[in-house]
Amino acid sequence: MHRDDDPLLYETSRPGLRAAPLPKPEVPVPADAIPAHLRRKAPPLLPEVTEGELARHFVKNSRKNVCVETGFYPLGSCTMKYNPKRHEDFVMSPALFRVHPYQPEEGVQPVLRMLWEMSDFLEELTGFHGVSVHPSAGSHGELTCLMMIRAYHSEHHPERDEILIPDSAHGTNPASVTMCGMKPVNVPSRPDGLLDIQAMKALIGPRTAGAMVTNPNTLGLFERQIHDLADALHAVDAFLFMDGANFNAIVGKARPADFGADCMHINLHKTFTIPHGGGGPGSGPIGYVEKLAPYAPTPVVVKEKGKFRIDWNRPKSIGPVRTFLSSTGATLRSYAYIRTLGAEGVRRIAEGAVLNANYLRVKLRDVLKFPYDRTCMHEFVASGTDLKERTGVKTLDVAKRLLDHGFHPPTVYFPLIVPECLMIEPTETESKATLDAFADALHRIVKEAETDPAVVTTAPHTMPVRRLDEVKAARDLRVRWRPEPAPAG
Amino acid sequence: MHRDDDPLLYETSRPGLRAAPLPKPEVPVPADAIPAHLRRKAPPLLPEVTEGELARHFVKNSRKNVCVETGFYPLGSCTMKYNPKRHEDFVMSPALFRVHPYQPEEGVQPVLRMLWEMSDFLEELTGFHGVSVHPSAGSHGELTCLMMIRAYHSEHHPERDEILIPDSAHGTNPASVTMCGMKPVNVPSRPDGLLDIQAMKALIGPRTAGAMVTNPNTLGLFERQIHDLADALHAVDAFLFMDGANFNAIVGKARPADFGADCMHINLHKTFTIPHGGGGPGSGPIGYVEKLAPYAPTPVVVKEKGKFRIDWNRPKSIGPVRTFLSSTGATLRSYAYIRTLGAEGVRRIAEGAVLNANYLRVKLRDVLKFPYDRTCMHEFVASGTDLKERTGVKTLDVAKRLLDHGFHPPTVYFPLIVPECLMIEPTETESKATLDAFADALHRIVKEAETDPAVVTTAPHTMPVRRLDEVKAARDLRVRWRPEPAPAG
Amino acid sequence: MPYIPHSAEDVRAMLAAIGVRTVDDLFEDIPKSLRARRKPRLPRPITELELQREAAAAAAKTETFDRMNAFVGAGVYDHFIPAVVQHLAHRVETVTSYTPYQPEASQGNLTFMFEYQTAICELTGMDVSNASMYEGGSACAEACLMAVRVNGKGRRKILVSRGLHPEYLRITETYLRNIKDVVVEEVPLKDGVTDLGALARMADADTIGVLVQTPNFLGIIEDGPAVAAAAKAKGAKLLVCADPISLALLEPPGAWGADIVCGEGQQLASGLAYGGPYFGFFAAKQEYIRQMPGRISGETVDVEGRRGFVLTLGTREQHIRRDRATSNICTNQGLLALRGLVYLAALGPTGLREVAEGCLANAHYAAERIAALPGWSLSFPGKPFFHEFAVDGPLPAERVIASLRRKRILPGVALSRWWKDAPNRLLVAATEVKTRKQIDALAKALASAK
Amino acid sequence: MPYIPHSAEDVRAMLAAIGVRTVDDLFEDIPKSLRARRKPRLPRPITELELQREAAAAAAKTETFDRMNAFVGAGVYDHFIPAVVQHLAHRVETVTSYTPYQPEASQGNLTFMFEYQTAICELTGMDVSNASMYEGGSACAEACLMAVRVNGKGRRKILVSRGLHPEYLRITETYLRNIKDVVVEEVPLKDGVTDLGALARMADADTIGVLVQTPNFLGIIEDGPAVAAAAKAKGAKLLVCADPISLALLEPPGAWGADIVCGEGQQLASGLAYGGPYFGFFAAKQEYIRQMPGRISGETVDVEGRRGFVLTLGTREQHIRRDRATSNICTNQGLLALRGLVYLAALGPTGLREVAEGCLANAHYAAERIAALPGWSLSFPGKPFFHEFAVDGPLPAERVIASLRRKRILPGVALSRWWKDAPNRLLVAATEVKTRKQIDALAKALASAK
Ligand SMILES: Cc1ncc(COP(=O)(O)O)c(C=O)c1O
Ligand SMILES: Cc1ncc(COP(=O)(O)O)c(C=O)c1O
Repeated sequence: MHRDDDPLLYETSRPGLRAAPLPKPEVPVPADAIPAHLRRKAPPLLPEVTEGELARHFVKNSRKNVCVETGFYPLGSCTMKYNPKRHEDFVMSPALFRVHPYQPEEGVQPVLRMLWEMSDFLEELTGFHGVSVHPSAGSHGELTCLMMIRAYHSEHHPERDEILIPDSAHGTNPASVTMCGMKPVNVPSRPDGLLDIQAMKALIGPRTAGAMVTNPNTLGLFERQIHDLADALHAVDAFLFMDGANFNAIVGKARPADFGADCMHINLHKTFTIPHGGGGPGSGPIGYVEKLAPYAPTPVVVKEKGKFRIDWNRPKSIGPVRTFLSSTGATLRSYAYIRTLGAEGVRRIAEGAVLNANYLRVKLRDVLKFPYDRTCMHEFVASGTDLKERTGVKTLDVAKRLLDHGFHPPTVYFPLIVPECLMIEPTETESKATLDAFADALHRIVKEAETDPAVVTTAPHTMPVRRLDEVKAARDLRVRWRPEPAPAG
Repeated sequence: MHRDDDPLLYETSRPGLRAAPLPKPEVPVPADAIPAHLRRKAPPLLPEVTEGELARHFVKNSRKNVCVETGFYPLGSCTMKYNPKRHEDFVMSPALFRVHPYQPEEGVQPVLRMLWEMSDFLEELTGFHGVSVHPSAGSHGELTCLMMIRAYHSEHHPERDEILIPDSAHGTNPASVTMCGMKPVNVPSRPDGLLDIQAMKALIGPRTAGAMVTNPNTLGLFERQIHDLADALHAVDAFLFMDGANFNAIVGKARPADFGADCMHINLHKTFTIPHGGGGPGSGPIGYVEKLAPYAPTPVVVKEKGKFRIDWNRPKSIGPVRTFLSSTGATLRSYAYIRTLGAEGVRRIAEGAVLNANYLRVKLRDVLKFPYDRTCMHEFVASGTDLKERTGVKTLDVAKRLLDHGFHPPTVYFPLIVPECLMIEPTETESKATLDAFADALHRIVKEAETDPAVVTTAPHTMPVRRLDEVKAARDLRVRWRPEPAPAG
Repeated sequence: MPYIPHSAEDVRAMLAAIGVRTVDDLFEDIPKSLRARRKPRLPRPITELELQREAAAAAAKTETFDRMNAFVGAGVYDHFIPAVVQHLAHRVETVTSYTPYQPEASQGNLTFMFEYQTAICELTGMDVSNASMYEGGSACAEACLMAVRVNGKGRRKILVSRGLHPEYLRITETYLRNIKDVVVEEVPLKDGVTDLGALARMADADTIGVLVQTPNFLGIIEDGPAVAAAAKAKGAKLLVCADPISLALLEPPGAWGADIVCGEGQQLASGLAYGGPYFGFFAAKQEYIRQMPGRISGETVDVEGRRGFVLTLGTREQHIRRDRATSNICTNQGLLALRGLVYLAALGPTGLREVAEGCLANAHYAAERIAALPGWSLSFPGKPFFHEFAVDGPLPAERVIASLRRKRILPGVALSRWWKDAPNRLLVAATEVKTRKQIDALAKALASAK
Repeated sequence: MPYIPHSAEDVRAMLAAIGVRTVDDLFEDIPKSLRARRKPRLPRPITELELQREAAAAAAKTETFDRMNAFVGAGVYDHFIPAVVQHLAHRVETVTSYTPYQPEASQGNLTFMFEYQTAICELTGMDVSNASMYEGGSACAEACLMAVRVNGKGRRKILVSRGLHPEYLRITETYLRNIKDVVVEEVPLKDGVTDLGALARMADADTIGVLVQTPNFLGIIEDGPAVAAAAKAKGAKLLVCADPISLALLEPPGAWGADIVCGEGQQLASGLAYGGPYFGFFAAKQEYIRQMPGRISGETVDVEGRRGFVLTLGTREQHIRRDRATSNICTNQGLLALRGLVYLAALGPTGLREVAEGCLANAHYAAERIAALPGWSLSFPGKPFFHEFAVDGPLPAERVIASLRRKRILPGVALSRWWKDAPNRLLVAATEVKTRKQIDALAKALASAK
């Protein structure tokens, strides 16, 4: 890899160049349609380059990313599995891509049918009474569920504004609670990594609106007592929200509604393969019990006499949380996945994920420390404290060094309750050979830490840049490019 | 870049895996449709992998290629210019991609019209009486032209079987002559790199069927006396074929028919951008004068009363040299190029190419030796003999070292008449900044050759492999993968 | 299940290494009572060939924009998308990577985010931009939440112009309903634009911010500076929802005092896609950067002094700040924002202006043609508009739409959907992709609609 | 001209560096008399949006296979192409690179070539394969030329079965016409297959090779071993043109003695594409490798002992051997061969068999249905066929085709095009993509064709 600083597009820009010319309008451009004081004075600074320069920029820079299709990407909680190409083509087909959310429903029956079926599939897989494919991502789904809970309570117990959350939770959980105008109540986990049900029950009080529980939790452990918690919450007319980011571990094998959960979000981009796109898009459908159904967001697709229609008429609904029905193109990638997998295939997702995680876990037993050394679900958490004490090499260093060995690092320093944490999620689409090679690499890195720690603490050595200065980035904020001031004279 | 040996697909293969399942037939598979002795006994050994493994294999390995969109690729004679993406989409549109060469012509009028127009455009640009878009590539076009010349002579001078070819010619020229059952007569070039017209004229004899001349020639020089040669050939009823591989230098500025050429091939994949695809496809239309027209290959598209039709009825035609009209999808990429450029745009191809070549030439004057130091056309040739004598570093070493500096090497050791030759063709789609950077890199490599020759002679150091053993490849021939023999016992 | 790369042999070896007999043994932690009692009921699995056939059958039954002469806009517009967008934005290296938590392994994405942020700042006239929001509606809601953080001390009211897209308005209400002590009030329209008199009356010392859209939902270009003056007079923040293409021709909100500018990014090469994925853009003044939601890429250097990019100001975000974060957003719309960047860079300033001029020209031609038809008139004559406008006809708009559908024309959106009092009002959009012939066909069909 | 990345400033600086005043000065070497006297007359340049519109307009006027129920084959077949083919074969790294002359910079392509060669060897049962030819017809011609090199000493005749695709036959004649002292003779068919009696009579000590196609042009599977025996008896080489998909079910020609196996690769994911680009595959026995045309990738090691691949046996090729080269081929069909490799690897042996079985099943079902129609019969009953068959009907085939076109059915190819004596004969192909419903519709329409 060529390691010189490549210029930004803005830096190769030269006036007058352009990649994509437009035709002249066939009708006159009205000269004074826009009042003078609203007319733009100076054009926006956008790159001026040829198509060839454009292509080289995006090709060369894209190659600086590590991605699922260049190698193993065991980022815990993120489910970086392989994303089938057929989904990409499917959602670009004209019936799904060349249609407008406001055109007459009669002309878009197939896409409406698919969105309707998608809710249906997810109801079947989660066991919930209803599923809305409206929210845009996991945390959006969380927020939507909380809004529904809030809406219920506004009617019945307006004082309820607290949500219990275990300390192993993902940051979006407390953040969503705040955004919904409620207060998170933090509950420490037990030493075995599981929910402290006793503590939780003890915290249930008159202001408790509900609880948020991730299951399997972020340590990769199944919360066996989840139904007890649900029962305790239900006893006081509070709700259990289940964070479904880890649904990959149990899909087809267990149904969250059976755990006593009242609502749940599903990160389609994790369990049901939407490529993560360097940060998105995702899609975050939610499932909910009948009691919460009146509050579900609008709009929804309904089927009437064999025809599909968009319905806005839900008087108790919280309303929309985004424009239009769904992030259709994202949601229907997952639709294609479920259609091509079928029941047996879906179940094998979970089986493959759990098999791979446990295999990798035992392969790593003599390299890393396992704070919770037991059968895991689709992922597991290890700690680098011991290594750090022995060699001074931190988990961060191991992560960076993995890049030199050809692997993307696992999630590190999350969940917060495990010091020097590595959270490893292989997913079901990785082969035994890959898992073996990854375990090997970690073994070799531990050796390096013992014999030549500097090579690890200064890693990565094979990436386009080495250790970036994050403090400087935050201090000398430069979050957009600006032209060099023209030299004086 | 991760430099370990990646396995072949065959080596990751495991029985039972597959990326793309097929539906079960809706009708019974007949059990004995195929006589037993013609039925396959053992299935072919093809990779058995998941789609994810397949993707990773092609993604990871593709990244080991240097290509136009990762950097400058000044491969002389090959015209590695930028290939617009819009062409790719255009030829995949259903009217061009989802049509069959044997379906009724009434249903495929648009694609026939485009192929017909394409001949028309090329006639206009070359000045020839006729153009056939039939041949598959440049050398296929050469062969076709020679067949036409031969067919003419079979009628008029059956004894004519010699073709004069200057020693600077591309290898395909003499190879095509042999394939056409004729004999190439090699003619040394003059010291100034141009055709030795006197020598050529002197060689014209009773068996001379014609001559092949590349113009601009492979040294990047325009053959000013080409018309004299044409006249001399015409005087004895022989033909002048022009190799049009370098048409990029003159398109829109000069028309080969005006040079006195009787026929010519055009590498659409060079002048008119069809991406080279790691070796193809190309498309090699030919232009010809009226005298040769009766011999042109069949089939052809004709226009009659506003309708387009495929015509096979050309009694004197040499016949087809490939199946169907044309390599349509390749040919029509170039059609899109001409349509979007127009007359002025086409002319600017040549102007840009010649400007870039001359600029780079002067930038390199003090690094390399120029056997023909004068204004060039779209490319130029330099020699590394001096460097080799001074430092022991050969042109091959310089080429390999360029890879470390982020550039694909020029063509080396061709044309054969220049020792330690580098043949540099920047093309019009490269920026001044890129040319400057390339010149810089060559300067730096020459410095390296003087101060630290080993770093150059052992290059490349940044590619997935270093200097491959070509002798071993040819001696211990392994041209297909074979499974390891199963271990005994 | 074509995605699991284990042979039977592999599975055996792996189970042995783990020390269990069957894969099901690994699910022992799930109490029996919590396990699914049966296989899920899903349609039988189909192969890719069958999926292709379904897509083809769906297309045959769908009124795609390729087949219809469509003038439907109302927030989602059919713009030309150059081939480079798909080819360059959808390399697997960008499509199959995650949020750039490991910057050394993500310099491509971080570079693109930085360039995207620059382009958005330039379009909007703002100082800082984040790397994307979900889409336009929730971006507006988040803009209001940010305004509360920035200017909520002692203030309580968010004023939202009725010119805001009605769905955005409802989304904003949905989001803000839960925020204690904050209320949303709607500023009415007058002659199709924000009623400045009403605004002046409603804006007061209690006003956190004023949210206005331009061109507004009826297509009309608002008098931004006048709105700004009304808001600023009372110390309210100005939040602007803008159409990114129109910004090639319109003075950027930053130039007339906007504090936050956000909007729908669909127009920048997301395509129609029946509602998404699109992206929201979100920009603000420098001074508010620590209150921004979402990811931000920032420039820095590595240990060898080379320029590089990292996610910066992570302390605003949920993964660090948890319940004190500026937003809960995690997964955003990175790939769509990247498409937007490729689009903007392919067009450059000149191309974007040409797109905008094509819109302006076509919409004005269409408006003229329709207004000249008997029984038809512009709903708000004399008001400046960009690529969309409202017309009143002799028939209920729903009926007009149904009538023209049969001629393969989609004339626009019936505004009766949101304004019950205007049953005959049609919102018509004409972007640069329309031909004169298509517009003429629309006018002709409208003339004979019944 | 959107592709030249020079600002006006750049051009000035470059001209100054060269020392000329204008770009035209650089063309001084072209004598005035040889320069174009005027600008070329070409249509006005159009933009990408207009090009997209043209493609859309063209599609609307075209009877694409998406729109028609088509049974047209005759050498080009509509097979299912999985999405991976386009996605994985068309990365810019493979699309925009050249022939791998610099192996260190081309290990991707060289690896793929090596794997492709392996797959072709496996399909055909041969020892060695090249990296591709232009397409099937010229591959056959080159196979004959190679046979001349291998076995031309003292022999003069190439026998070509009339079961060979008629265009391939003409191409072969075109190529061989120029080869001194070599003649092509056609072996007639009997009951739709190569007449073995005639072959036995025609093959003699003067015969260089016998070229036969299986399944032959009429769809019938030839008795390869019998043909082989007839050829070998006289020391002639056996050249086989094969359908690559059929080889999933048919004993590979290598197993029954073929010396060279070649054919059209279109079937392996090139798509229909109105005639190309496709690719020709070309395989042979190890002992003839030095007489092969085309590029070959070979395994070797680098100076550090790592496995790598290079173009090998370059001494066969034009760039080294010039007039003594085995062929003039230079640019080949690399990208199409790569598509073929991705396709074969995506399917694997099981998938390829399923494709072949889908063809076999559909074609036999279609044949049965048609043969059962009054007035219709199989032209060669009892002969084994794969995915294509000839039928005789009550009307001229051309008329049948014209009649069914109106019902959006393309029933096949009229064999009268090549066999004037069989005006009512139709060649019908049914691959795995056909549904039972489509086949039934064909039968129904044929029954009422007039
Ligand atoms: C446990 C958990 N919950 C919630 C989320 C948020 O989901 P999203 O990124 O789709 O908003 C994530 C994402 O990483 C997660 O891992
Ligand atoms: C001068 C010259 N002639 C002929 C050819 C052969 O053209 P093709 O590769 O298209 O067969 C080439 C190709 O490199 C060439 O450079």
